[in-house]
Amino acid sequence: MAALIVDDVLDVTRVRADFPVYDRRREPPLVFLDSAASSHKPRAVLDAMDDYYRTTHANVHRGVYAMAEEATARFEAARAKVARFIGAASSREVLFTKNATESLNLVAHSWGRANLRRGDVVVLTEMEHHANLVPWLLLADQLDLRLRYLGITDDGLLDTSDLETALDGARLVGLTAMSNVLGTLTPVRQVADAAHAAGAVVVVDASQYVPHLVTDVAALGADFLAFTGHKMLGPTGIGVLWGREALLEAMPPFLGGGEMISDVRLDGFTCNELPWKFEAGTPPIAEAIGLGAAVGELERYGMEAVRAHEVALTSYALRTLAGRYGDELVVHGPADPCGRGGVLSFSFRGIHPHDISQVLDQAGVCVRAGHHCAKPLMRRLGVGATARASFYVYNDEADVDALADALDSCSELFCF
Amino acid sequence: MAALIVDDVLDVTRVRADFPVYDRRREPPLVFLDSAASSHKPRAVLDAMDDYYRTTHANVHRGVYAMAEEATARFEAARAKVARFIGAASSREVLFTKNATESLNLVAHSWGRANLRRGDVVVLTEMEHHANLVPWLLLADQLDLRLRYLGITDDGLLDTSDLETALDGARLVGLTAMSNVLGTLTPVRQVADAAHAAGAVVVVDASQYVPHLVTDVAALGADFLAFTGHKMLGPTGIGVLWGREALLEAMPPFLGGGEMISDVRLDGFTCNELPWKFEAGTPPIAEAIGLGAAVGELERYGMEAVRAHEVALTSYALRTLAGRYGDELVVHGPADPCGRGGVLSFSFRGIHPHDISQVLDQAGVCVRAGHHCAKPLMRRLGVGATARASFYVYNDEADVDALADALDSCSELFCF
Amino acid sequence: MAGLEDLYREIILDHYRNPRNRGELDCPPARRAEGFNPLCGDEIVIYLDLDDDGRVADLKISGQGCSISQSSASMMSQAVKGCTVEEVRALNTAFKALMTIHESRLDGNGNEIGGETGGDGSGTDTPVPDPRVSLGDLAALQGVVKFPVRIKCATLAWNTLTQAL
Amino acid sequence: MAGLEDLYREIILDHYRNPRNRGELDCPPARRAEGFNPLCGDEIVIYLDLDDDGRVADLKISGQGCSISQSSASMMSQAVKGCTVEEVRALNTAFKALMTIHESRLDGNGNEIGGETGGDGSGTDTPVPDPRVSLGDLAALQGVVKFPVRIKCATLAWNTLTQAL
Ligand SMILES: Cc1ncc(COP(=O)(O)O)c(C=O)c1O
Ligand SMILES: Cc1ncc(COP(=O)(O)O)c(C=O)c1O
Repeated sequence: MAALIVDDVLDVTRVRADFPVYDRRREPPLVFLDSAASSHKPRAVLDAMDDYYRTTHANVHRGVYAMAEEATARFEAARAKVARFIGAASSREVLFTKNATESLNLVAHSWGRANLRRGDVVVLTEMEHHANLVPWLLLADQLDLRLRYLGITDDGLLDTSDLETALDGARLVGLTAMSNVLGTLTPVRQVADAAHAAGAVVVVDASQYVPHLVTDVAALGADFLAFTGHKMLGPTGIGVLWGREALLEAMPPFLGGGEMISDVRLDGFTCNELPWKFEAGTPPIAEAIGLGAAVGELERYGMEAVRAHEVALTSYALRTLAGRYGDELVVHGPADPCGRGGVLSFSFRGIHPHDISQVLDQAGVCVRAGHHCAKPLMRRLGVGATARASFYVYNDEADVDALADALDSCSELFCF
Repeated sequence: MAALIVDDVLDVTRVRADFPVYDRRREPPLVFLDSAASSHKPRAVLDAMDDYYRTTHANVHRGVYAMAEEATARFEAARAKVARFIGAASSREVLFTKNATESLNLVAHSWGRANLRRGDVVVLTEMEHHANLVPWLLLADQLDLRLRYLGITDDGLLDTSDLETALDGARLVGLTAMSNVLGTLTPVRQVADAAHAAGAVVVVDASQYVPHLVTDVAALGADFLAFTGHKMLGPTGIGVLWGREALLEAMPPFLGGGEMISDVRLDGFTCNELPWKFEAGTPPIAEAIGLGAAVGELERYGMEAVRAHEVALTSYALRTLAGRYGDELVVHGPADPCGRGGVLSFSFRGIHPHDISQVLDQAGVCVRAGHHCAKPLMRRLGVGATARASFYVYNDEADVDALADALDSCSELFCF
Repeated sequence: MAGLEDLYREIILDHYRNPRNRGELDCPPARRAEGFNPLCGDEIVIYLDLDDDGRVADLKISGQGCSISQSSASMMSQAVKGCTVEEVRALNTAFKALMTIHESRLDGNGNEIGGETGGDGSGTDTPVPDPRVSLGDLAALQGVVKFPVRIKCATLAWNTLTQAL
Repeated sequence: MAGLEDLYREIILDHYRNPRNRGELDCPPARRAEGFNPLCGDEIVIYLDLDDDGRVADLKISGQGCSISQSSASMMSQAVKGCTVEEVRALNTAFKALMTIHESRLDGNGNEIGGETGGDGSGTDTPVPDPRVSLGDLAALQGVVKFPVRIKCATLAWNTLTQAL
C-alpha cells in the first residue's frame, strides 16, 4: 500500500499496472485524457464483478437459498462501503440508481412533485451539466416553476457576490460541486448555508467531485448528492443518490415495481423501507459490487493522494501549455490549480475542437471535443464547443507532454 | 453449433460447459432452479463485457477519438442485435433502460401522462408482476384513472371469456406475455386485437417471454414490449423497452439529461432523435454489450430448441412430481406443458415455502420462495406464498430428480 | 454452511406446531397493527390490549408465515404478556441485539465486507441491550443470524408490536 | 486506423477555409431551418429561396462548426443552387448513400457486429440512390465513413436542408 504513494503523491507507474487498458501494446501508446467523461477500470473492479457472476449470482433480497443470500450480502456490503466513503449517516441514505442523471431526475420527480407548486423558485447555476438542468426544465414546464440562475465570474468561478438576493424565495437550489467543463470547485457549503437560510433544499451534483476529492456529505451541507459509478473507476450502469433520511422518508416513491413495495393490492400498495423504497425492480447488482470495489481502490490510493496528484498534474499542465503556446491556447476556468479539478477545457488557435480531437487521436491522445453536455455554459463562454483534457490517477506528466506535442500537428493542418 | 442440439433438443451437458457457475466443484452440487428470478451468465457474455472494459471503454456518442468510436460501435451493434432478435422494424424502436421495471415505468410516465386523463380506464390482469401493476397504481392515483382487471380461470389461464366487455372504453391494456408464477402463456395477440378494436394501446410485459420463446413484436401485435437482460443470460443493470416508432416519436421524454437532447438553453431544450431521446445520461454500455452477447448465445442455441427443451423438461417435472407426491403437491397454473413456460410454483403438504426453500438449499437445490412480486395473484390463488422451481437452458432431468428427492427431507422436518 | 439444526431447534418447531396466543381481540379497546415481510409475503396481525397501568393485559396474533416468523411471534406473545411498555421495549432491544450479525466477513477476493448488519436488515443502529433483560425461550432463535435472510422473519412480530405500542 | 489524409482532403480544407454562400437571407420570402449536432454542439442555419418553378434560387448558410460540417455545407450550397426540389432530394439520397457504412465488422471476439449502419447514425433505412446523380466535389467527403462519428458532421447540412424543403 505505502509503495503506491511517494511523498504524498501517487506512483503512477504502479497505479497504471492496476489498469488492464494499459496492458495492450498500442502504437502510438494510449494517452487517455478523457476520464471526466468516463474513467477506466482497475482489475479489482472487473474481478469483483466477474467473480460475482462466476460464483454467486442470483437475484437479491428474494431468495432464501445460500447463493441468493451471498449475492444479497455482497450487494448490501457495497452499499455500506459507499455510505462510509461519502460520510453518510447510514446505508439507508444511499440509493442505487443507473447513473447520476437518474439520481437527479429522482429528486425532481419525487421531492419536486411533492413539494413544489406553481410559481415556486428553483435556483440553478449557469455551469450545470444538462443532467442538472433538463430535469428542472421539464419540471418547470409541467408545474409552472420559475427558474433562476447563479452566474459565473469572468475567471470561471461561481458568482456568489449577492447570494442572499439570488436565493431569496428559493425552494430548491441545485448546483454542481465541480464543473465538468471549467473544473471549478464551487463553494457548496456557503451556498448550502445561504439556501437553507432561505428555506430551500440543496441538491448537489457531485459527479465530478466524489471521484476526485474527499467527500463528506455532512461537511458539504447538502440535502441530496448525486454521483455516478463510471467516472470513479466503477462500471457503467450504476449511480448513487444520497439523501438525508428524513427527506427520503417523507418522499413519495419514484419508479414502481418489485422490491420497493411491502404490500400490493389491486387497488393500492404500501412502500418498503429505505433505501429499497426507491429501488424498483432488480437493481444493478454486479454494478453495485463493482462500485464497492472501486471505492475500495480509491481508499487504497487514499483520496488525499488522489487529489494531491491531480493538483500537481493540473499545475504542470497549465504551466506547460502556457509556456508552449502562450495566448494562442486559452484554458477556460480558474487559473489556480487548488481551486479546480483536473479538467482543462481549452480553445486553440481558432481550430474547431472536433478537428483538434481528431488530429490528437492520430497521436494516441484521447481528448473530448464538444459542448460537454453544458450548452448554456458554452454560450456563456462564447464558444460553440471546447476541447477538453481531463486527468485521473493513471495520468502523468508524460501524458501532458504528449498532449502538448500533438497540438503542434493541429496547427500544421489547420492554421493558414 | 449442430452438436449443441440433438434431435431438436439442447445437449445440456455441452450447454452447461458454457456457464462458469458450474465450473466450481460444490458439495452438494449446484441444482439451480431459480432462473425465472435471474439466469446465470455464459462465458461469452462475461467475456464480451470484460473485453470491452479491458480494451475499449469510453463514454459513447461523445468522443471523436477511435476508442470512443469503437465503444459506440459495440454499443449500437448490441442494439441492432436486440432489434433483430425481437423482430423490431428498426433499431430506433429499441430503448435501453436499467430493467424491465424502468421500461414499464417509462411507458406510464411518458405515454401515460401525455395521453391519459381523469376517469380513463386502464385494464391489467390479475396475474401481473408488481412491475406492471405499481406504475399504473401510482399513475391512477395521480391522474385519477380507473383500473380494471382481467381475471384468471381456475386452471390458471387468462380469462378471455368476455374480452369485448372487459376492454370496453379502455385506453391502455397491460398484460404479461408469460406469468412468472403460473408459467401461463397469455393470448397476447387476441387481447391486443381486441384492445386495438377498443381503441387502446397495448403494453406487454415480456420479461419471462423473450428469454424463452421466439419473439416477434409484429406477430404479437403489441405497441410496447418490456423485458430485462438478467433473465435472458445477460447482465444486471439493463432492460429494454421496444415501442412502435410512431408512438415513441409522439411521446414526451421521460428522464432529462445528457444524450437525450439536441439543444439546451436556460429556458428550454429540444429533444434528440429516437432512440436516444429516451436514454438520458451515460447508458449501461458494458451491459448493452453483454446483452448483445447473450442474444448471440440464445441465437446459437436457437430459440426453437430453447423452447422445445423447456417444454420437455416441464413435462418431465410435472410427471415426476405428480408420480411421487400425488395430491400432496399442487402445481399452480396450466397442466399442459405446451401452454406454459418452465416455471413451477407449488404448494407442498402445508409446509411454508420459506421452510421448503431453506431445506432444499441444504441439498444444493435453489428454488425461490415467496410472493414472486405478484401479491394480488397470491391472494387470488388463496396462498400467502409459493415455492417456485424454474428452468432454463442449463437444467436437465437430473435437476428435477434432485428437487423431487430433496422434497422428502422437508416432510421429515415439518410434517407432524 | 450452517446446518439446519442451528435454525430449526426443537423449541422453535414446538411453537410453530402449537402457536400460543393465536386469535383476535376486539378493536377498540385493543390496538391492531399489521406487518408484512416484503421478501416472502408473510403477514402478521397483532392485537394488543394495554391495561390502565400500561401493562400488556392481552395480546393475540393472527396472519400466516413460515416456521421462524410464526414461532417468533408465539414466543414473543408469551414473553411480553404482563410486561409494562418499558419492559416490552427492553425485550425488543435485547431481541434485536440477538438478531444482529457482529462478525465481519470476507468476500471472494479477501476484502472485508459488511461489518455490522442491522438486525432486521433495515440498517437501523442497534441500541445496546440492558444486560438484566432475559429472553427466555426466545434465545433459541439465535441460530437465525447464521441465515441472514431469515432475520426479517424472526423480527417481523417485534416490528409489528412496536407499531402497536 | 484510417489516416487523416482520408478525412482532410485538400478540397475539403479549401471549402473550410473559403466557405461558399455564407450569409443570411430575409425570411420571408426565404425559408429558414436550424440544425444541431448533439454530439459536438455544431449549429447550422440554412436560408433557402425557392423560385416560382420550385428551383433553388438562392441558399445561404450561417452557424459554426468543424471542418467537416462547414465544408460539407459549403459544397452542398454549390451543388444544389439552381436545382429543382426533386433534384435536391436525389442529391441528398446520393450523399446519404455515400455516407453509409456497408461493410460488416468484427468485434474483439471475432463476432460479426454492426452490419449496415445508417448514414447519419440515425438508423434510417438508406434509399437507393439514382445512379445518374453526380455528387461532384461532395464525393471528396467519402473518406468520412471511415470515421463514423464524423458522419453526423457531414450530414448536418443536408438534414437541415431537408427540413427547409
Ligand atoms: C413477469 C415479470 N415482469 C417484470 C419483472 C421485473 O424485471 P426487473 O426486476 O428486471 O425489472 C419480472 C422479474 O422480476 C418478471 O418476472
Ligand atoms: C457534472 C456532471 N453531472 C452529471 C453527469 C452525468 O453523469 P451520468 O451520465 O453518468 O448520468 C456528468 C457526466 O456526464 C457530469 O460531468
